[in-house]
Amino acid sequence: MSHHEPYNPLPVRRPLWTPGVLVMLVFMVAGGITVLMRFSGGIGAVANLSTARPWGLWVGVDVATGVALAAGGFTTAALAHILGRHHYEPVVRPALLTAMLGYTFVVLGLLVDIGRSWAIWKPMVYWNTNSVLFEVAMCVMIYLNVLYVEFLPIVIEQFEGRVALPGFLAGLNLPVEFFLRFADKVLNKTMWVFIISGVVLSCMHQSSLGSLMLIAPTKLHPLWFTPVLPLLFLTSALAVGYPMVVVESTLVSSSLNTDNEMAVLAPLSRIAIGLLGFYLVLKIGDLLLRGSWIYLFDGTFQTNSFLVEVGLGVITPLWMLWSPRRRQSQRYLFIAAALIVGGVVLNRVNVFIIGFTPPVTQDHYTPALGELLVTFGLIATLMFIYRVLVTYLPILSQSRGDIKP
Amino acid sequence: MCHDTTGTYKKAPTKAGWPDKGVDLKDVAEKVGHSSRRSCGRCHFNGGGGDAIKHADLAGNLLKPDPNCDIHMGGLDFSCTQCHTTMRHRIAGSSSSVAAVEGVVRCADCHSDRPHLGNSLLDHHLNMHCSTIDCNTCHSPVYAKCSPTKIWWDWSKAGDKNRKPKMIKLGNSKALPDYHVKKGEFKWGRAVKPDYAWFNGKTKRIILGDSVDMRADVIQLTSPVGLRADPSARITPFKIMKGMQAFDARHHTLLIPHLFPRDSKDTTAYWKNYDWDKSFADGMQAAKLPYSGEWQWKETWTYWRVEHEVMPASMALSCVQCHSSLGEEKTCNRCHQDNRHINFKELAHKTTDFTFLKDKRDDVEQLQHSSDYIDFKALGYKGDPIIYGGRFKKLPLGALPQG
Amino acid sequence: MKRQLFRFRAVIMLVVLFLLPSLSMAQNSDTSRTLFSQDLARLRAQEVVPMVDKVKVEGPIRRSQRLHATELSIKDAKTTYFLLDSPIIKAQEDHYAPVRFNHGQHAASSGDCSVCHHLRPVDNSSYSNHPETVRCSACHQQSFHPDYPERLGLKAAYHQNCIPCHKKQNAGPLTCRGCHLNNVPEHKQLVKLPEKPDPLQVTAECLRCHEDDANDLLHTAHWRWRGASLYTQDQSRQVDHGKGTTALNND
Amino acid sequence: MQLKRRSFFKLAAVGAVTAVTTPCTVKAWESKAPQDSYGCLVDISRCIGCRKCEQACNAVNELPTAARSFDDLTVLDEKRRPDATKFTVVNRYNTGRIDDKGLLVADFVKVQCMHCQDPACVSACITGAMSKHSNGAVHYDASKCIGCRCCMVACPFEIPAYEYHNPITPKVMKCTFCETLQREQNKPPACATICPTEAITFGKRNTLLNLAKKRLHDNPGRYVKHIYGEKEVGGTSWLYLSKVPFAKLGFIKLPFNPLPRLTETLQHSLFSYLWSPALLFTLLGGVMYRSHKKQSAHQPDNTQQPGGAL
Repeated sequence: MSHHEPYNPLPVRRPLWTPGVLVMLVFMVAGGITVLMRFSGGIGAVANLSTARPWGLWVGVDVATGVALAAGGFTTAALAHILGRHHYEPVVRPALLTAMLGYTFVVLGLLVDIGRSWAIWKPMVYWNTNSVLFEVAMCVMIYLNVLYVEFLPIVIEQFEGRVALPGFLAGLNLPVEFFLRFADKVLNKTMWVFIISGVVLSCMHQSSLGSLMLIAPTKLHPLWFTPVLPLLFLTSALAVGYPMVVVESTLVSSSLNTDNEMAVLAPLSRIAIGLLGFYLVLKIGDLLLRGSWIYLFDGTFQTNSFLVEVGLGVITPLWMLWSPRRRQSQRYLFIAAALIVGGVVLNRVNVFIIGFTPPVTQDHYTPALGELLVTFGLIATLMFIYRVLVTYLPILSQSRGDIKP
Repeated sequence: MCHDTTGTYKKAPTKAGWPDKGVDLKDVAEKVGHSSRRSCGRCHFNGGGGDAIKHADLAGNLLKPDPNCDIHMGGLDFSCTQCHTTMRHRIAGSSSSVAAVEGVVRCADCHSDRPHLGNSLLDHHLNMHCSTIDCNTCHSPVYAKCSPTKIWWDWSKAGDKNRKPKMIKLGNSKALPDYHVKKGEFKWGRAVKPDYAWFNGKTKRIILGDSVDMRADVIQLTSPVGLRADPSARITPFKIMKGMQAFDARHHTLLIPHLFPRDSKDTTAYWKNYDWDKSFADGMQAAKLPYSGEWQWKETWTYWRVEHEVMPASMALSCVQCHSSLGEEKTCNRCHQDNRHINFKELAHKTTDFTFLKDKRDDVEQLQHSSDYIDFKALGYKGDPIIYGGRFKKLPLGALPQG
Repeated sequence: MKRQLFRFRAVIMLVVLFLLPSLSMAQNSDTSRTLFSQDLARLRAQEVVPMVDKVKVEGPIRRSQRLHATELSIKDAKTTYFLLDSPIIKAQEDHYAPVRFNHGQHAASSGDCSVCHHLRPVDNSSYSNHPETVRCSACHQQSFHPDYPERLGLKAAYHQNCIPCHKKQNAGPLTCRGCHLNNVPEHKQLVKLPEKPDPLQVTAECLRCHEDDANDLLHTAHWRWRGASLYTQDQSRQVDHGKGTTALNND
Repeated sequence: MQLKRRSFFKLAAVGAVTAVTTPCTVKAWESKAPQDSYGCLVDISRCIGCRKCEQACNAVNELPTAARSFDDLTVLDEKRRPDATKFTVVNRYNTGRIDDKGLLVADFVKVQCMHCQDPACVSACITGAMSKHSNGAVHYDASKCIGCRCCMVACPFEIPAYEYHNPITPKVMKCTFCETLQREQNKPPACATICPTEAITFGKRNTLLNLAKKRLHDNPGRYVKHIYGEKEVGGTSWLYLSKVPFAKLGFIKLPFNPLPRLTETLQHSLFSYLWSPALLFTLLGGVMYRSHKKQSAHQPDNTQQPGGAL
């Protein structure tokens, strides 16, 4: 890694209103309408949640999966800044943006999901230190702010000395300018604290998300219920971080015709193999040690889902990325990374939705249209904002400078 | 109506349809409660258009009944629904006059089939009677004790505007008219000895529109079903409501008159125009039944079972009042050879205490000492079953007349 | 304290009992019903006897034998009619009208006092008359008594004695309402009507809570003036007779 | 980016101290179950399925008017669960039990919050809106609730219900153990008071356990030898006795371990005094410092990256 190319993030100068963006807008509007319904008729008006199935798609996907997939932020930061592998810097900013947006939308998703959205501040006052959820909430809250701080330099870079707010906001130009200058100065000295904190906080709540379900040993299917679930959650978050960067980077470069980052992505995937392998060993070891492998072939929906999760989401990509030759193929790399991402998504869905089998009522759960619309709406909004931000802020690396028409 | 506790609720005249305008409905609604003797009695005490007219044993006196008149309601303050239990507003009780049934109330529901609780010989014999005799036979030995009831109602005499009603007093009752120009001629009864008949719980009825046998002297609109040989039949007391009613001479169906004028312009109502023909034509048209224009007066009987107004046990009939054979010198000791400590004669000769009826009927003394309460021959026996044997027991006890 | 209260009540009872015949004699027969069996039963229901601390525990058969040995029998059951309306139960809740209890009937049909009177107090000094068969409320009073956790409260004692036996014998009332009516809740607060409401408003207001009952009512003979006529000769299969169809003259 | 040597070492020292000292102070998990709490013993063999407990519960807790009258026993034809409008329900089970006449006998099971001794919901609740009171009640305080429904996820009995149709101020709805009745009027829960057969016995939990054992002992053959709730999930305030095996009556088999033990042990051993985050922070700081120094040595001109981010 001695020859890393000069890296040069720049705003993407490309028309914003493409057909893809318009499709996103449709989802956003549909999601928005559903959110209005949720806040006028209650959760029950749009969701299929019940007494026995209090958590559904919103917690399973919007929150748990969202947090997992935002892991790219802290893993790349750790790689590039803590371990000092500056070679990987071209993917740090997009990963940071993904993480920031991801966590923002986790919180937005939570606001829709929790019954008393206006009371979301209460955990800051009323502490229950026994509660795993409390720990998760505190970490997520602090980490979200850390992410904003980490992102601030990008804003500073773009606007410092050039603040020109439109219209009546122009009066604020001076204070904003002052703030940016001040932040630039302070952050320059303290950024290392935020970077390390980000990693620490991520490790804490990524693992604790797994501890959440340990309070319900009778409800979580034995294929997933294990005291090492927090460790599995942490390792899987670590393992999915880089593949998520690969997927995202490939998608962005192909849709925006920016550089593909193969030079960075291929070595990233090598690290991913190690992490994924470690995750797989833990998972299989846990199955064997607890003896829960006996459930593997009983043909239930849960078991099949587990087989898909591990087979398609862990073993297959591991096999695909094993050969260095295949790692160099952008297509192979993308497919394998997508499988890993899918595997972790399915893992979170399994733990929070499919593997959650309340034994007393044996209540089933199928997400309602409203839940799907909110989830899709949130994802679409996230993508839209990503698109807007990369358009106006220096995030994507454009080292070769040949911005194709 | 049924759940009013204020007693102020009433319907506009004709007593049907909308409530009277003067009723404070808000007050009534705020004070709703369980049905009571008063709310049930609003209708059921007034069968026949007035208090105690047709029912032998339901009358306004049951609002504040004398315990001697009705031990359940008077002594123990029962309300109707405590026996006539309801289930989803279906009220148990099988009426002899009306066919609809939503459950049956039997004395045995509370008192069991062996209601005489002691373990004496007398209790044993009384309990044996329960399979042959209805409880009311002994325990309601007279009907209409406390309110006089009509026992004869001749519609054919109605319309004589010149006839002055004669006022009758039965015991200490208020004066009762024997005639009403709108309704015809009446006979009244008080503390009347019932008619007894075999009854297995079923009733034979003439339903509106049925053609009847016009050759018969008496048309029995309802009559009890039962034979001596029918094990489920028991000797049961009835009030027979007798009267004269009009039948269609050609169709042989009972005619329904239109009586109560609908409004001031009504030209067919009998109680306004006194024209039977118009009244029948209108009434039968309303009932959607044919009317030939010719009518004929016939005597009709309806059987009303005596089942309420149960008297205290001390006033039940005693053995000798039916079994005249026990009035002789040889009584229970016909069978029970050893006298032990029981004075059989005293037991058998004991008569019912009817002093309570003193001011209700003129011949109480005679009633009290009668020994022919039940006419066994009319019920298919050869005579007193003690002598001639019961219906399923050929056990002539003692001196069977030879030959 | 309790004992004193009991004595006081007993004295009152005695006074009432002595006055009773004279009262009824003094007045004419129409008002003699004012203090008839129902009123006596009402007074008796209000008594609260002192709580029995210790009971003699013996098997049901031994108890039955001993009761027979004392020659106590059904004939000794002086009171044949009770109203079950104890202030003990009412102190906790008052949802139901009193229950009529035909003591004589039950005594006669069971023939064995020990069926219900299943235990006796060890200390019988305060029950010198019939220490063998004290009334239910002598032992069973307050529910969940901290000192006697295994002892049923009076209400439960009644129900646990009555219900299984009625079911087993398949006799007497078998439903809740067979024994007791519930007290009608005060409708003054529940009913929301303007002054001088029209009848339809009243009906609508009743239906607000009682729609099921209204539907039930619409199917009854009292509403339709028709109904099953099972006990009519030759018409038992017809189900549509009633006051609306019979040939009785009803104006 | 500047990572000063001094500031790093300061931090490292703090981290190391916490990291070394705290794990020793983490104690083994201990039950927080109140010692002298109240409970209820439900004797299923006594329940006659009259639904009076449901009625009393509805009245005392001022729950919405039920669609069907409480006298209507046809609702027992289906299995119901407590929900936002009813804190308790009675279900009928036909287990094939036959009386001496050969007729099927039904068993009735009252379902409500079990008021666990070490409640999972209390442990899971993010703000402590759920709490275990010393009288035994698992209390819900709406003023602290944020509506995350973690209590519902945690509850092994699937009891807490939710006002899903209230958009702004939904509450978790579950049996309150009639705490206000107990506190203000010194009365047992409404369901226990009204129960005509005392199928529900109210008292101190310890007394009830003894009472239940006495009933098992005094009535051989009447009950299955198990007091449901004595040990399940570490014990519950509501205890059940039954004639038929509990598994046939909708009771699930539960571990005897209190459910919060695992997560609380994990949380406290990992995070008490934040020793592990501090340690990790120190470690990462060390690594960062090293790699930073190495790079500075290699590239003395390595100034700040353009954009300042890193």
